[in-house]
Amino acid sequence: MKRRTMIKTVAAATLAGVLMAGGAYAQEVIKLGASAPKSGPLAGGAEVSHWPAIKLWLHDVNARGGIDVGGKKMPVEVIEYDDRTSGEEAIKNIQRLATVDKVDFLVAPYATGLNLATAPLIAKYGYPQLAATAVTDGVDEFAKRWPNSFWLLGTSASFAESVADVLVKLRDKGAIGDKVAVVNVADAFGIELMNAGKPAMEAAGFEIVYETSYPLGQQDFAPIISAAQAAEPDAFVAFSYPGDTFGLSAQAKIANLDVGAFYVGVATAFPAYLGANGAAAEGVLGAGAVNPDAPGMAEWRARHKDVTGVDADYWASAMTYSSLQILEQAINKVGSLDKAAVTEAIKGGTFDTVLGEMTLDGNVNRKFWTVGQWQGGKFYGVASTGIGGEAEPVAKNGWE
Amino acid sequence: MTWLNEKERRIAGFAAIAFGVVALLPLVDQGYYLSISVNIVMYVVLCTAWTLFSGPTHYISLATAAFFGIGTYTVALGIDTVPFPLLLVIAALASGLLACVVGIATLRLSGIYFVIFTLGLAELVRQVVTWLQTNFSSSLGLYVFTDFGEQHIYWMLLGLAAIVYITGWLINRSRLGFAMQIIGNDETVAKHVGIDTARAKVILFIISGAFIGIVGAILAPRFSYVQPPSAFNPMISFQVVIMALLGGTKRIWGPLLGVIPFTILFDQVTAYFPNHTSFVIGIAFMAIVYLLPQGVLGRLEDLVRLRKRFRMVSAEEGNNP
Amino acid sequence: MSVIISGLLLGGTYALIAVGLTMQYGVSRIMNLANGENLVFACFVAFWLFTTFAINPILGIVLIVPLAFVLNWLIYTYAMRPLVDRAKNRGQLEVDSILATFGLLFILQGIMKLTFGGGYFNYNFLAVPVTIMGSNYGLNRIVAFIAAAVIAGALYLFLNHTRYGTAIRAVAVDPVSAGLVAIDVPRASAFAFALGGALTAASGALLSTFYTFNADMGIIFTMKALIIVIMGGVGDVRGAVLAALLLGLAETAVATFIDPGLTIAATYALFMLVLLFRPQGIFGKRPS
Amino acid sequence: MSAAILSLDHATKAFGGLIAVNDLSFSLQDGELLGLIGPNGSGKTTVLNLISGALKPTSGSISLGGTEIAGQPAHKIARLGIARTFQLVRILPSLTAEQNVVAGGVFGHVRSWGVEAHDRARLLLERVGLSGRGDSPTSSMTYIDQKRLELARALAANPKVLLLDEWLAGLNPSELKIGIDLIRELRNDGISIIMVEHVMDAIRSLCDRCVVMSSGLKIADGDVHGVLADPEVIRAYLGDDHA
Repeated sequence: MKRRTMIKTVAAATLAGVLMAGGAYAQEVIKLGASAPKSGPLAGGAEVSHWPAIKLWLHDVNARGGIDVGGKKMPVEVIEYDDRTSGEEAIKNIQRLATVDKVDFLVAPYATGLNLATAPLIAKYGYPQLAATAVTDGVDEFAKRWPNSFWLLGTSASFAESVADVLVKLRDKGAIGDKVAVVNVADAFGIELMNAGKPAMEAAGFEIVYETSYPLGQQDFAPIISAAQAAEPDAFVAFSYPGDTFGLSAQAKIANLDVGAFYVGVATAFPAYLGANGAAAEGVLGAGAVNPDAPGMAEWRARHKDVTGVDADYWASAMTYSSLQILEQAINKVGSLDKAAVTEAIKGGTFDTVLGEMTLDGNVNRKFWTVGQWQGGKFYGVASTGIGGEAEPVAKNGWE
Repeated sequence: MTWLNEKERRIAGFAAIAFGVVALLPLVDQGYYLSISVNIVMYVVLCTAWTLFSGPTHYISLATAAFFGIGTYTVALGIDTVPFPLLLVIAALASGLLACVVGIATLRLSGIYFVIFTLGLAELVRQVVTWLQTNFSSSLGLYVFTDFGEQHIYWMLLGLAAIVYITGWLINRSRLGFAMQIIGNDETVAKHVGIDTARAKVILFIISGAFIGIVGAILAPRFSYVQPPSAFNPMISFQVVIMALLGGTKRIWGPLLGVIPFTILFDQVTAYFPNHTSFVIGIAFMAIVYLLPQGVLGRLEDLVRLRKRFRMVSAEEGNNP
Repeated sequence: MSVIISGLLLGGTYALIAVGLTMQYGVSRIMNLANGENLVFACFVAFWLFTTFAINPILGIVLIVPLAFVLNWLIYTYAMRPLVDRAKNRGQLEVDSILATFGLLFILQGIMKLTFGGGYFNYNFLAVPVTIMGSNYGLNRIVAFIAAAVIAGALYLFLNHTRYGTAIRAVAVDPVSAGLVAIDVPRASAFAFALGGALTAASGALLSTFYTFNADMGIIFTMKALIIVIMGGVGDVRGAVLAALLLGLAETAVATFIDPGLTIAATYALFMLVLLFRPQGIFGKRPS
Repeated sequence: MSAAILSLDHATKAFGGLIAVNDLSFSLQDGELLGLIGPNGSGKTTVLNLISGALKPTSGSISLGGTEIAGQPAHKIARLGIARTFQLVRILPSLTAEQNVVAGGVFGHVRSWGVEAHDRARLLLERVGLSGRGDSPTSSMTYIDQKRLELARALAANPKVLLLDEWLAGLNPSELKIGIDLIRELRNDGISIIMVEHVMDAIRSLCDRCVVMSSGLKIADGDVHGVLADPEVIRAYLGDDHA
């Protein structure tokens, strides 16, 4: 089977009918290209936040009969490639999608590095690139460099500064004192967050009592947690990636790290985090968030589970889905598949997404969730850059 | 040129024409076919450079990712301040230096230690680079913005490929190449006819490593964003070994026979089975190992030998009245 | 003190990872690059048994080990034997086995991906703190450490105090001479490979109780295992265990006293030192 | 008598507890053909390995024309002018006969390369009786021819000292005669030779002098006929009963 498409039964039947009707029309199907990791180090994350969201959106849009393009409903077909978490492979995939498969639009690749690696090429072909899983401080520079690129998930600086804000809130409530232990994964993400987070915390009057970085792929966190514990912090902050997020949490629980605030980075918002830590997840702070009680969100999450068989995470899943909603609405508004016109429409428009109303000011989403917290089995946003509807952060109360 | 015989001159002519034709590709296609060709030429250079060392010595080096990453990082660090050609030279020197140190330390040991050590070398260098950057600079990722398009990278790689082939050919007719041939036959004899085997191996390892470093440097502008996991990706090391062995390492053009089918195969598998890539590649791989034990080159030489024998037999039969 | 205990616990884990490979590489001469996949596969099976049938992983080992033994026996007989038979010398076999097991690595990875997907997995088992001298350690790690000691001890006794074990050691030292004294070398090799695979699987089941794993992680374990096996001396159980403990202690000490960012560097520095001063491994005999 | 070109002074080699060469001293005069004999396992090949650098002596000194070479790597010793053949003949199988000989000269103490080296190789092949066989593949050669080839390779280095390790072993009587004549010619050309040999006829007819070893020790050193009549030597070879 070439190009495993994700068209669901109903849509497939419709499509078959349309195709059989003959090639009188130049085009009946919108071809969407997707290149992201299905193997390699980042496959784990993409399997949670990226691929299922695309699958759900495709199901939803084709259930409606497709995208309304100038009054005609056109079903969507997705051509998927595995980039094996490698830049070379991703570039080749984009080339193939653009020149061999001649897709109409692209789903942006997964994660910061791969989005940046492919950006010059995507710009060359003029596709709008709605990067839903990249967090970097370069957003404005990149938006200027590649005017077709859009940056939705936010900047590391805001993520890190929000951590300081949440800690201040908790201190004001008397949940924690001034002593903070900060660790970070030695990867672009971890370092950018550390560089922004440390001064922000110091500026807010916190004292960094323990600080270290550890390499990507670290599996043993006992030394880090015990060293942190020895410094007797009131709060523990880790700018971490999925594997280490789980590892640090498990170790903190075993060591019974007694802190009033426990923050870990990427993957805290994954449903698997709750699964792994159970009751101990309660009160854990993490990077990114959504508002699970926002209108439509609960229904969307239920549908996600229904259609894809897995739970959506509480962060990037919804953003990936939203990026496709933006694309759909822009195509709809333009009424054609003209890439330049659609890109322009994305620039100026306001869009209705599962995350609420979204505008891209200078190609950048300025309103995004930065910190979330597990409260009663859901991951609530406790800090954002002005979305509204934040939950109040609560103190971490033990590991039982 | 008197130091080329008739046959060599003919081969050189053909090679020059072939290079010329291949270099025209970007004028025909700037899209997917150019992209996959960049990958092919990149692996051709990597595998040929790898074979320069590993072919005669039979040492399996998994350090490719380390040299490649050093090249990439050299460019990423210097692109804003140093002219690109100079960066290529620095990349070659830096990876050559690493090869020298590693070679001196490990090449006197038997093959298997070398395999394991080089396997870890990329990880080690990656961690040291990460650690240095974490502690002495503000960010880990580096941006490489240049005006190079795919076609420029393609041409640079082609040029490098030509240099690698010429170097390999020069080595083969030099004392060093002859020494390597003897070492490959019998290392004890090699020592007793006066060959400093350790030194010869280290020199070749340095040459091989330097070329791999240059490839990394040339490729850096292709990734706008360079960070340690992508620059020191261990998969590169493995793929190089596999493609080179698949092609055959007895001759300098052997790897070419592995790289082209393998890259196309990998690519087709990714295209046709995006969700089963690992599985299909695994099967393809095992099949290659069992069906082509001497590599494509070995199989090809078998065929040539068979044909020759067939011709001789039929000629003899023809002579019979 | 806590550094020493943590280091030993980590070393115990490493020992688990490495004993299987030391059998496979030391006796059967197969440098099995798919060793890590074998281990992760067992993680998945243990996970599946635990989450679907509520079978606890310690009990799960009883199911996993025979299964892995048979599977590895089949792999050796059908995939590796042809390579052993056609190899003219040890170097040739090394190259071929690297290539073949590299293919195997992908196949196993592909099967895991098809069955479980590429996401992260973990579950809670014995994740309760145990206090030793004022510091807390995970009970699952302590269990794994004890299991490592039991497994290594049993293996050592088997190899050194039974007839068949002696035969296997003979094959490890010199397959040709072993054949001359009426040892069935192919059978002993297959047995060692299968046993190694089964031990690796048992380690996987134990490791799954405290590691977060996904289908792509195998190579990390393979690398560690290879380093330990070489450091310890190929085919030497005592050496592998000692090297594992040494590595565990060194990594923990470096992470605690110097910088967690330099643990891999420490690993390789140690590896290099061993190579330079005792290239035959910690217990290995110098070839004359 | 001319000066010693090679001398061993209290050379000792121990493998763990086993002492293979025990406090051995002797010297080779310039232009001399010295036989090194002794029962199996007495340490003769080890002595050649010590001289050629394949093994490092545990203690003692070895000097070539006044230069200390004990413990030097084999390639350096080769470059100083010591060439050898091996007990079990070692041919470079993927090279032609001529290339095999060239290999001996390229890296030795007289470094020839290119056309000159090939010319020399052809001359040497002719000299050992392989004229016109330069392009033949070595794998199809007979045992004596492989031995001749190995000798030609050693001569290509234009050595000051030639070490022959049972070069005559395994030859049939007619081949043996050719072999003995060949060595005699070399000796007449003034090459200093140490030959380890079991073929006593060859020793008697070729050697000026003999060193006899037993269990790593030197038990006799001197004129061939005198040495072979020495009771201790007979005892070493044949056991106590015959003494």
